[in-house]
Amino acid sequence: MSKVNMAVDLGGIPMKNPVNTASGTFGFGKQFENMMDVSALGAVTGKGCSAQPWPGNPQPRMHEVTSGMLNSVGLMNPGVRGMVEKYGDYLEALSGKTSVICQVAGHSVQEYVDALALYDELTPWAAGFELNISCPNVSKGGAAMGSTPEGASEVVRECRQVTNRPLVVKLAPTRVPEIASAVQEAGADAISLINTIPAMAIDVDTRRSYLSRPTAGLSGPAIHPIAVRMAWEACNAVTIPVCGIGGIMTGRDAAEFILVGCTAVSVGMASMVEPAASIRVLRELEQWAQSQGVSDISELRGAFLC
Amino acid sequence: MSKVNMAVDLGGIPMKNPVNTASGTFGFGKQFENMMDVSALGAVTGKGCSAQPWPGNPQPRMHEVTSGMLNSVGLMNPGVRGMVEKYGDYLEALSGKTSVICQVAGHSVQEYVDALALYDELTPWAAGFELNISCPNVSKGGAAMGSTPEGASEVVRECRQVTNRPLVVKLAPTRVPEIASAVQEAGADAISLINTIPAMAIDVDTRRSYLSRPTAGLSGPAIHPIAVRMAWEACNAVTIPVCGIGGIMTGRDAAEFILVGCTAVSVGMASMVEPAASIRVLRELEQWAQSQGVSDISELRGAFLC
Amino acid sequence: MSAPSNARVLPVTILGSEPLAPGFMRTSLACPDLACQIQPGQFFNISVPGDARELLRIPMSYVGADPSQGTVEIAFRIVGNGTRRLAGLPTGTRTDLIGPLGHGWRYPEGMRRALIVGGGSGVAPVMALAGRLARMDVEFHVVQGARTSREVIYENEIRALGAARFEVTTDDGSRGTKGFPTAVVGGLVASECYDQVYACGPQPMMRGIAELCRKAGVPCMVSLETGMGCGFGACATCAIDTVNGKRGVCVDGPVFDAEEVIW
Amino acid sequence: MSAPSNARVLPVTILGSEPLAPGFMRTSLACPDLACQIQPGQFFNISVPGDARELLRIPMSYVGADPSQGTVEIAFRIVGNGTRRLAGLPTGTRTDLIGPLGHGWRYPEGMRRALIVGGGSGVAPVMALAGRLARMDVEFHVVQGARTSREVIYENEIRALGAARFEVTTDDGSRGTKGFPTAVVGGLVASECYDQVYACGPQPMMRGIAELCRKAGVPCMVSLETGMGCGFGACATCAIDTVNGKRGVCVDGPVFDAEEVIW
Ligand SMILES: Cc1cc2nc3c(=O)[nH]c(=O)nc-3n(C[C@H](O)[C@H](O)[C@H](O)COP(=O)(O)OP(=O)(O)OC[C@H]3O[C@@H](n4cnc5c(N)ncnc54)[C@H](O)[C@@H]3O)c2cc1C
Ligand SMILES: Cc1cc2nc3c(=O)[nH]c(=O)nc-3n(C[C@H](O)[C@H](O)[C@H](O)COP(=O)(O)OP(=O)(O)OC[C@H]3O[C@@H](n4cnc5c(N)ncnc54)[C@H](O)[C@@H]3O)c2cc1C
Ligand SMILES: Cc1cc2nc3c(=O)[nH]c(=O)nc-3n(C[C@H](O)[C@H](O)[C@H](O)COP(=O)(O)O)c2cc1C
Ligand SMILES: Cc1cc2nc3c(=O)[nH]c(=O)nc-3n(C[C@H](O)[C@H](O)[C@H](O)COP(=O)(O)O)c2cc1C
Ligand code: FES
Ligand code: FES
Repeated sequence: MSKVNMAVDLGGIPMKNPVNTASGTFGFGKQFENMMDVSALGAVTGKGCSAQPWPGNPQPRMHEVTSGMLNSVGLMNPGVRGMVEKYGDYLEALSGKTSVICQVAGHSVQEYVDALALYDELTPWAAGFELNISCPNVSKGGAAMGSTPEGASEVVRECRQVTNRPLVVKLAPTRVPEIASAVQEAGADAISLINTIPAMAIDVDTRRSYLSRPTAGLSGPAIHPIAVRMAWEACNAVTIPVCGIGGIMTGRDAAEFILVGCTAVSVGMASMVEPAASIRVLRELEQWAQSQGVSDISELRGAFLC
Repeated sequence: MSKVNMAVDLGGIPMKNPVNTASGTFGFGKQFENMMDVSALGAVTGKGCSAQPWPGNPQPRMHEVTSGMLNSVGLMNPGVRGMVEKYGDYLEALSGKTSVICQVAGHSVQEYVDALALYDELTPWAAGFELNISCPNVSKGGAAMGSTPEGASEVVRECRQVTNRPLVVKLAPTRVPEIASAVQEAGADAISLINTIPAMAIDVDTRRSYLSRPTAGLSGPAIHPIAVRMAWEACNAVTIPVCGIGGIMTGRDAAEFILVGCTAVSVGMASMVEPAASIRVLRELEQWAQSQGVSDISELRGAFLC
Repeated sequence: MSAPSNARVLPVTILGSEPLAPGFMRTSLACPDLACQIQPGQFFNISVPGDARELLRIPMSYVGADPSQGTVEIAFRIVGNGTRRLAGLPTGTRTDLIGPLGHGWRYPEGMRRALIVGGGSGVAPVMALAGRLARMDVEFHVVQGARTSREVIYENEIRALGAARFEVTTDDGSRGTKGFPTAVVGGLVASECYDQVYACGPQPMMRGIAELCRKAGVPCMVSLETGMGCGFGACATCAIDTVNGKRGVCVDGPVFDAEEVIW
Repeated sequence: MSAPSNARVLPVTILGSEPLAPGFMRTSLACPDLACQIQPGQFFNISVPGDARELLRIPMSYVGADPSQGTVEIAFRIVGNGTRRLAGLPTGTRTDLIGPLGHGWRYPEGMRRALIVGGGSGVAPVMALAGRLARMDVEFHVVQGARTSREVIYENEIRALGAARFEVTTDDGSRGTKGFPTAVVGGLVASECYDQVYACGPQPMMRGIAELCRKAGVPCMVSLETGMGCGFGACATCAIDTVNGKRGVCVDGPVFDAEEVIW
């Protein structure tokens, strides 16, 4: 079978293939160096960082559930500065071989702006930034910042002023079509989704959550069919590129996202249990594209028949 | 261990124990007669029926996914009259031993009202009615009637005029707290949730949906942690009783719903693969209640510690 | 849909499996309660252990049952995860099934000669039928459609049951008539006087045979396949369009009069 | 968190398992690449086949490794689905693990006498340590805490390694001192001159020992346990509070100076 051109453009972020990593499941790339060729990926997205370091939530922070896991890491991060000190050299070198995407975390519009401004200054090697607008918004009563079109577009509008580099906006699994349109309108260059789905797991013997908080985020194969549907909704709602995320374990799972219209995909939990999963997904995705007889992966984008 | 009083009251529907059946997964009860003691359940909820028979969707109507299944039955039903002709005698006899709940399907407010009026007339033996407000709303462009607080409360308000018997309102897995409050306000006696979560599964070889429609409803263990979270949100939003549904396979799964505040639970997909699953869930739930040292299951309702 | 009468959850033990043709398996099951009840055309819904992510059972027809031994034989094509696991279950594996399910083949009164058409894995559900017709002393002809000569299955058994005529078609022409079974069934229904045609196989084959029979004025029964959530009338995932409205393949079928089906 | 240096996905074969005590198993693994690298206190993250719904690996310390045979021995308590499946894997099962992971026990220069405290399944991670101290010619005492006398494990091995003192505590008093290991450790750290105390066991036990050591002015190291999503620094699910901020148990630990941990 002949080679398929796998290169794509995620809203100005050049990707030599569509496979990206889901924030928070891939450390800052370096952790995988011994176990796979990180530079072979289309992009690498690191853990979300804020202007100031965050401690995140107390233990326990994870619990396994049927075909997935719950996490309540709570966006623990060393802060943009701390991250750059520790991983800057590695990521700068990596950026010569693949696109490095830095994720921005915040609890308020100002925090997003501050973190992004720091990134813009300290990470000249970043190909673009991802705004994680699904973290708890302390300044607005604990609801997720990205859970309303108004909240989401406010963050994006303000962040848009801060950098000229591409902005990917990562959506929560809620009210997807409305919020996707709102963030495109506000200046996003691309959208990624889904973040984890809020969920619960209770130890019925002790009557307590298995985690340190009542709710936590569900990821893994359990959420895949829901994630594909939401990605389809997003692709139908916007004209900017979309990166599909949720329960990708195989190239076929990734292919579903491409078929509903996604430009790229991110591998999440799979990398935690099989470190080189993203590379396998990439290989399988390429094989599928070949089997479909196309010369460019973009011919399959949105090629879902319905 | 001493006996636990398992009887509960679901908004005026007396249940000798908290275990109900999820509409559409239990036929009209009769199908299970050879395989379990249907009358031992706390309640039996049948497939949703509309005033006129509905054909539902074409084949294929189901596809198995990781730890769950997608269905697009499309609310096929024989109509209230057809159902009563075929199952009325059986259900009337059953109603002497357990509460029979009849589910109402509709595509518009008028259709709900018409179906409920027919039920009210033809099913004097029904202990109450469940309004499935997640069917596509033909008069409002195909979106689910129950996907906005306004749409949901309109249906409930109108239906409230039609019958004096208890009305359970079954919510879609979207905007739960808002819609739960809205339907309580509009006169619901109880809430049940969740219905299936919209999802997709694509055959990447043919690029087509595995089902006859692009999206379908996800049920099974995959959705359980999400369903528990949504039930918790509903219980926190309303004062009327809540029936928890979603991925219940064991008594422990059911117990999670009780702990977050549910009065009852419904077993869905589990009954399809293990016909007597609901009876096993009941037995395990009772054992759990005993192990918790209570004399009445209601002592465990909302006993989640957080 | 009418409720099944005698379906139960029954324990079953795998007695052994062997390949029947490439990608085709025959498996023997110990299930006395099923063996003494199941009728040709009925099926059961078996739980196949080995992948806890897959909850649904697999619907299976049977090839033959031996009530005295309490055994049932099935034959199936490996098409997906479930059938792959089923094929690999070691002898002695215990699981369970729900059965017997559905309504089987019907036998018109005074039937003297019948045509049986089986295509691909659709041969399995007609084997038990052939055995029944043999015991009823009905003369029967068999047309088997296969993709290629190596996939012609149960030939010896069909001959041993006394098929008065045995025709083979292969998609690739490597044996018998090249083409689908419809290629020979047209001629047969025109020239032989069948009281009944029975068909099971891929949907297009059954549709084609139904059409040929309609034209020739010969009654035809088909055994249909759909995805099944439960197999016993609880979920409505198996419903198809018929001239009598939607009907459930699991409880109203899987055998239908071809005239009833809206193809 | 610092990146692991030599962690890899390594193939592993189960060589055999046997019960060590009720609910406790010892299992021997063939994994030459691990056997020649892993250091006392390090761990690995093993994939346990048998339930496809459960994706996460199980973190495991080791009891001993034989680089020449390429084998590693583990000991574990059956506490949930994963450990139950692990205990049941038949000899010859092939799977994989990620390892070696984390930082192991450290040995202060000039150490002459150490106290090792193991509680419950925490005995496993200190066995390899005892072996190392023996080879380093460091005198060591061992306190083992168990729920009951039948759960005292590896007694012969500990004596054979040359423990200069071996004390047992049981929760129910069925052997040794009744109570938790803290009941005897207080006296020991006061009367014996330890250069280092090493502890692994339930969190409250380690906290208690850390407190006793702090009071006695004896350095103490503990091996901590948390749920782990990845085991190699990718997910931050294992982070705990320390005086140096959040640190990852998988890559910064599992061994920490007790003084660093905020209990
Ligand atoms: C009443 C009845 C009786 C039956 N009797 C028999 C019998 O006697 N013998 C027999 O062989 N079969 C029989 N079948 C069919 C049998 O039940 C199916 O073959 C079986 O359920 C398939 O299960 P599976 O898990 O192996 O495949 P599934 O994974 O469920 O796949 C089902 C179909 O989807 C397709 N598919 C699966 N995975 C993929 C993928 N990744 N990409 C693209 N396509 C895919 C497959 O081609 C397959 O046809 C019967 C069915 C019914 C309803
Ligand atoms: C670095 C490290 C090294 C380790 N080394 C060892 C070792 O050498 N030996 C050893 O024995 N262990 C060791 N452990 C612990 C071991 O990893 C865990 O015991 C194991 O992961 C548990 O997996 P599981 O699937 O059996 O239990 P899980 O199902 O994951 O359960 C985890 C915990 O939750 C509780 N639990 C589970 N299910 C339920 C339920 N239904 N209701 C209530 N509570 C429940 C259990 O009591 C258990 O403690 C180590 C852990 C770490 C982090
Ligand atoms: C342990 C863990 C930590 C995560 N941290 C982040 C994060 O910092 N920022 C973010 O946007 N998403 C985070 N996520 C969500 C993932 O990026 C991804 O959206 C989600 O896990 C769904 O993909 P998956 O099913 O492939 O894991 C995290 C997920 C996990 C499991
Ligand atoms: C085949 C099938 C048919 C269903 N039909 C209906 C229905 O008619 N009305 C309804 O409210 N819910 C229907 N549901 C949803 C279930 O009642 C239940 O809410 C959902 O399946 C989640 O529960 P589970 O995970 O235990 O299956 C159906 C579900 C399935 C699987
Ligand atoms: S499979 Fe026929 S009704 Fe469920
Ligand atoms: S388990 Fe420590 S970072 Fe993943």
